[in-house]
Amino acid sequence: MPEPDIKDRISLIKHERVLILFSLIGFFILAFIILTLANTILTQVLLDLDGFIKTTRDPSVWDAIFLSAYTAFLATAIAFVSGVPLAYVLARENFIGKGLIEGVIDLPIVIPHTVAGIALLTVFGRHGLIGQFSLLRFVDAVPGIVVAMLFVSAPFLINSAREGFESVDPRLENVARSLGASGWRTFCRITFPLASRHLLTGAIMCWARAVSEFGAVVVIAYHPMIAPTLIYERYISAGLSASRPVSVLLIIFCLVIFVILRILARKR
Amino acid sequence: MPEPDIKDRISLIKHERVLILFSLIGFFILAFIILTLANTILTQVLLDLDGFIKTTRDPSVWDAIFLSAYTAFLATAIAFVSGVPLAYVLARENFIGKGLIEGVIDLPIVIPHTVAGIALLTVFGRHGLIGQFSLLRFVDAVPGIVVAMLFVSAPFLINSAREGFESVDPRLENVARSLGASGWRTFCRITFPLASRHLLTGAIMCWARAVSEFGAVVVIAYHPMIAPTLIYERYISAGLSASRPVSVLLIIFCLVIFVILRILARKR
Amino acid sequence: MIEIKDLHKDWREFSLKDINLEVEKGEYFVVLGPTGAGKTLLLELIAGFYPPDKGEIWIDGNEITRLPPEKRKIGFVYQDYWLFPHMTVEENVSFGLRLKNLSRKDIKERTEEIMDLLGILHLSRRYPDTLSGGEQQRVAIARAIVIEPEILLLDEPLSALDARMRDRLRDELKQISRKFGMTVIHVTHDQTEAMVLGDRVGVMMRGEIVQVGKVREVFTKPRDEEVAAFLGVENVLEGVIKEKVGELSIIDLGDINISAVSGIRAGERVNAFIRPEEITLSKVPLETSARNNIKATIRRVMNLGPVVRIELDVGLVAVTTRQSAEELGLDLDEKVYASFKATAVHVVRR
Amino acid sequence: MIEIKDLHKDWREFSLKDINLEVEKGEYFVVLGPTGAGKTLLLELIAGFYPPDKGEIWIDGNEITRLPPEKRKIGFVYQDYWLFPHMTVEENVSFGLRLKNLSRKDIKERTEEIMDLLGILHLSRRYPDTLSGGEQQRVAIARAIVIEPEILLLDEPLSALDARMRDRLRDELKQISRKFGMTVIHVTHDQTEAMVLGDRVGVMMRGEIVQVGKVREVFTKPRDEEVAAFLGVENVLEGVIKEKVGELSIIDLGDINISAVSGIRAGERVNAFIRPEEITLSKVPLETSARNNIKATIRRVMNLGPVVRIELDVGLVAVTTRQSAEELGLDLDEKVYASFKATAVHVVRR
Repeated sequence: MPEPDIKDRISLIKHERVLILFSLIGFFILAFIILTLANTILTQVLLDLDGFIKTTRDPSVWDAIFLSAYTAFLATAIAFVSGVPLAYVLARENFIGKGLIEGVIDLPIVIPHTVAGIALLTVFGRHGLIGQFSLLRFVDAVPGIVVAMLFVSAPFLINSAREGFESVDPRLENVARSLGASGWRTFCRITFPLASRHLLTGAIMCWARAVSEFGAVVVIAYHPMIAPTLIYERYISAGLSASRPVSVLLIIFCLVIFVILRILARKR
Repeated sequence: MPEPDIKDRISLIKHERVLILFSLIGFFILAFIILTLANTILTQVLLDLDGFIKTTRDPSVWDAIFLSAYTAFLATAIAFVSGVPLAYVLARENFIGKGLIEGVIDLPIVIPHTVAGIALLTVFGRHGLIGQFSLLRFVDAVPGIVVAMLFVSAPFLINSAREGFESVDPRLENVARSLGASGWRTFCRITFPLASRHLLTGAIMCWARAVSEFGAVVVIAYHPMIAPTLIYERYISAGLSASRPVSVLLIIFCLVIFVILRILARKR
Repeated sequence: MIEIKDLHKDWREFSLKDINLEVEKGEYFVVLGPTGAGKTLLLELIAGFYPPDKGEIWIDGNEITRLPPEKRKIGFVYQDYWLFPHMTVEENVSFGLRLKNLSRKDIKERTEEIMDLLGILHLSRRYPDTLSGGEQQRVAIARAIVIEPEILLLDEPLSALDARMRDRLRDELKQISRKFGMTVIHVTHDQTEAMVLGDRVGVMMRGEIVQVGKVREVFTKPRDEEVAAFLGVENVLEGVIKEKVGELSIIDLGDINISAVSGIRAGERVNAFIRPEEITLSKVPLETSARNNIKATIRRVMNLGPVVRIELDVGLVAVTTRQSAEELGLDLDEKVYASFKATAVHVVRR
Repeated sequence: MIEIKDLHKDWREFSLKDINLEVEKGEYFVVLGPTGAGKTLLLELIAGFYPPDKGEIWIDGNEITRLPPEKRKIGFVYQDYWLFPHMTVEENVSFGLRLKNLSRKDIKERTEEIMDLLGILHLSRRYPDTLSGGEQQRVAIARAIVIEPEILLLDEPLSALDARMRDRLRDELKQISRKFGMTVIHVTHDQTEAMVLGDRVGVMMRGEIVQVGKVREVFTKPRDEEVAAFLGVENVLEGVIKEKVGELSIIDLGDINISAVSGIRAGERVNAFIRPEEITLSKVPLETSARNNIKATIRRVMNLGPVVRIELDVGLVAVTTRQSAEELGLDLDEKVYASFKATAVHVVRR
């Protein structure tokens, strides 16, 4: 067998040609994402480390970040409490109009964010359908931020939870019922724990979507400032170099939270 | 058997108690979405139909809407060409660092939209890494809008495409290969057609996410105005009543497109 | 006692049609039918997982048609086990007990007792995905019977197992159902299971129960050709083990005695199964290694193409080539000796 | 000819260990082994779906170890068919032809010819999900052989089918492989398939090929107890059909002739299989309905607990109870008559 090594190598490449070509094409979109974020961080660190350090000591920046994280958490919690039962019903039952409901759930994804803000304002604004009767103030207040985040992020949780419930075979529930567990107990002891990974992933995506929202929030509540609004304000009032350090801090913050949540989701 | 009908009805309700309870809880989040959108449309139609009709005759509104649809289409096309091959590689190959790449793909979902805008500006801005060499102008131009939309929407297409490719059993590809089809032909004739439903759904979600984006676009390209920016500008400059008719028009426009696309996706 | 009256359910393109069935308390009832006959759906309706479109289900005189499954006291075992994957074997088995107001000690004791009975006590801390198919099915059975249901529904419980495990678990199922005196409905497509386990058998085809009766009755007198083709006709003989000589058992079938190889004790009531091809016919008694030489009269001769099916008055059916039959003059009312080896008799406890 | 040299592949916790194998051109080679022995992985390596960790595969003197699967001219049929769900039966079958530079007319003709051969021509416009298992597997076989591969790899092609369909398709597989003169490697866990189909058999266990040889050799001389336990020992006799009397065939086995029921023409080379339990031994010739009474000498007596395994010089093995053996004085070198019915002989073309 003459020179098997070279021959092997050539035919191996031939064999997986499509995958190699695809990897090269796919690399563009990956590079685009990585480059954009890495360049921003490196530019800041290399050109203006002092500005970045100063930003980390700015309490108004941290206030905005914590407000973002907190309101996104509230929105996720509300989406979870109402969305998980809805997802379970959609996963288990077939009824007329189910396709319509599924469409409604996906609607917030397609509605432009500022349009969502305007729509929420007509409902929760001072003269809005709910806003005029409500004791809570929504406009330029925390409830307004939460409502905007809930609107745009709930679909992610509902769709992921639904997938999770669909992955639990109904026969497991049947067996639990036959062993004497009521529908509610079966849900708590069998269905919910087995879908918990999907539920956690859904909650993470929901939180991530909420914490990143700007358009809907800025319409209903410019103040108190969440982090995306703060960055926009600094960009408008002082330009790129003033908004970049906060952006870098936020990228790092989101990255850390995201990595932690993903690791948590994997461990379960 | 005394009164079987009543007995039957009572025990039927008992049997599905959990599902009924869950439907009631789930109804809140559904009602929230429907109410918000329906109320906006109805308020407009009932209180200010004339304003709405005038808006439908405003060429600047239609310009913004078409620009939104067009740029979102471009972003989706780019995401498709580069993201589909990437999704295929991720669905078929296992390698070190795959988890990292999956994380990178999801990153744009968690990055706040205005932060994404700032980050894109540092790369594609006049003095940015790419912007300074590029013949294309990104800032306040169509390429900038497309790049911003691409950044936030590509993950949706990639994740959906990947799911689609994972649903095609590799043994179907093996058989096609053994019948004489090259890797590329196998992809074109077997894998792609069988994953096409997922690919179409992914493209729809990608387009929907792109067309709804505001925060990232507004930072890199306030002009030319896409629909969400137009609404924001009218809201800032003239208040709720001036921006609502455009919002209603956009809701209806997005709804129509969305319904058409969903029907298309189902037919296939 | 389970009574099923006019039970009907449409399920996509399939229909379960007007099922009428009575199963006695403590009876082991086997529903035998090909794949797609609707056997699983029937069990799921009895268990209450789905409501029927019409018809009634009664247990011990109470209608339970619309009762939720958790109130029916019916144990259910699926073909694919469906153990709770997030629980250990012990947690799986004790699941039903933990839903009741029992002390920890009671739960532990009863769980361990049942696990011991099924030989899975050593697996108690393992998770389902580390178990073999046979072990998983033992856990599923233990989980179902630990709460002592009045009725046990078994949906092809042995079909996913390999041959050796299937035989072992089949015998154990019979013993367990005896021990607890449970009413069992066991669904299968396997004739041997039906013959070995069933007190009575219901043959199910295309959503209908087409024949119900004692095992022997159904297998020897199939209602029509379709049922006969599905069952294959077999010799099913009821008897008692009269005495044992080493490994050899003498079985008293009433009119005649036969020899068989089995480990069952003398005095036990048994069924003996003999495939018709195993029986050799001759005009004079033979001195061969075949232990059984039975004098009989030919009752019926059926031409089945190249082979001939011969029914004897002692309740045996033999199959032989047409030429042999002609050469030996095997005709109606002729006296013959039927011989078959002791190893050709398959003996199971009744 | 296929030569496999020191083929090795690690696959998660499983290893395929140093496989060495030669399969002759036109040979029907059966790889027989229990589930999880690595049979499918071996076939997939030969087909080139995965690269091996080490070792070589040669076909007709060319090394193909790293050649992509589409260049190997190897047809592959999976247990679960894997028809292309978005294509009709005709499109599935013609898939391989449409990749070549052939005229539409040629493609249509050859596709229809093969579909006709496999009896699926009437299904040509149907989609796979509307077909039964047997029909789907016919389509999968047609799809693989229409491009006339030099080698056909069959991965448990009959295991997903019901018994009747399995028997029919098994016979057809043998005929088709003859007709096209293809080299076949057929993987299965079913002994009958190996006996009926195989020119030679390789026994595979835990990632290794532990014994290779002619079917008869392997089944009568298993290498060790593990192989013997897996195979079950059977009577496998090679012969030629000498004459036919109606449905009855007289088979010339060299030393002896036996009678059997079969539809195979006179002059054909056949294998005859007889289960050891079917053979009755006696000291004097018997007049019974058993057509075969063969005089033989006892070569070996093995005690297997309650039963005794007796090897005869004519190449037959019988099993009888220990008591029968003692009563009849079945000892070494004794002359006996072995009788078995013509219906007890399973005849297949070689």
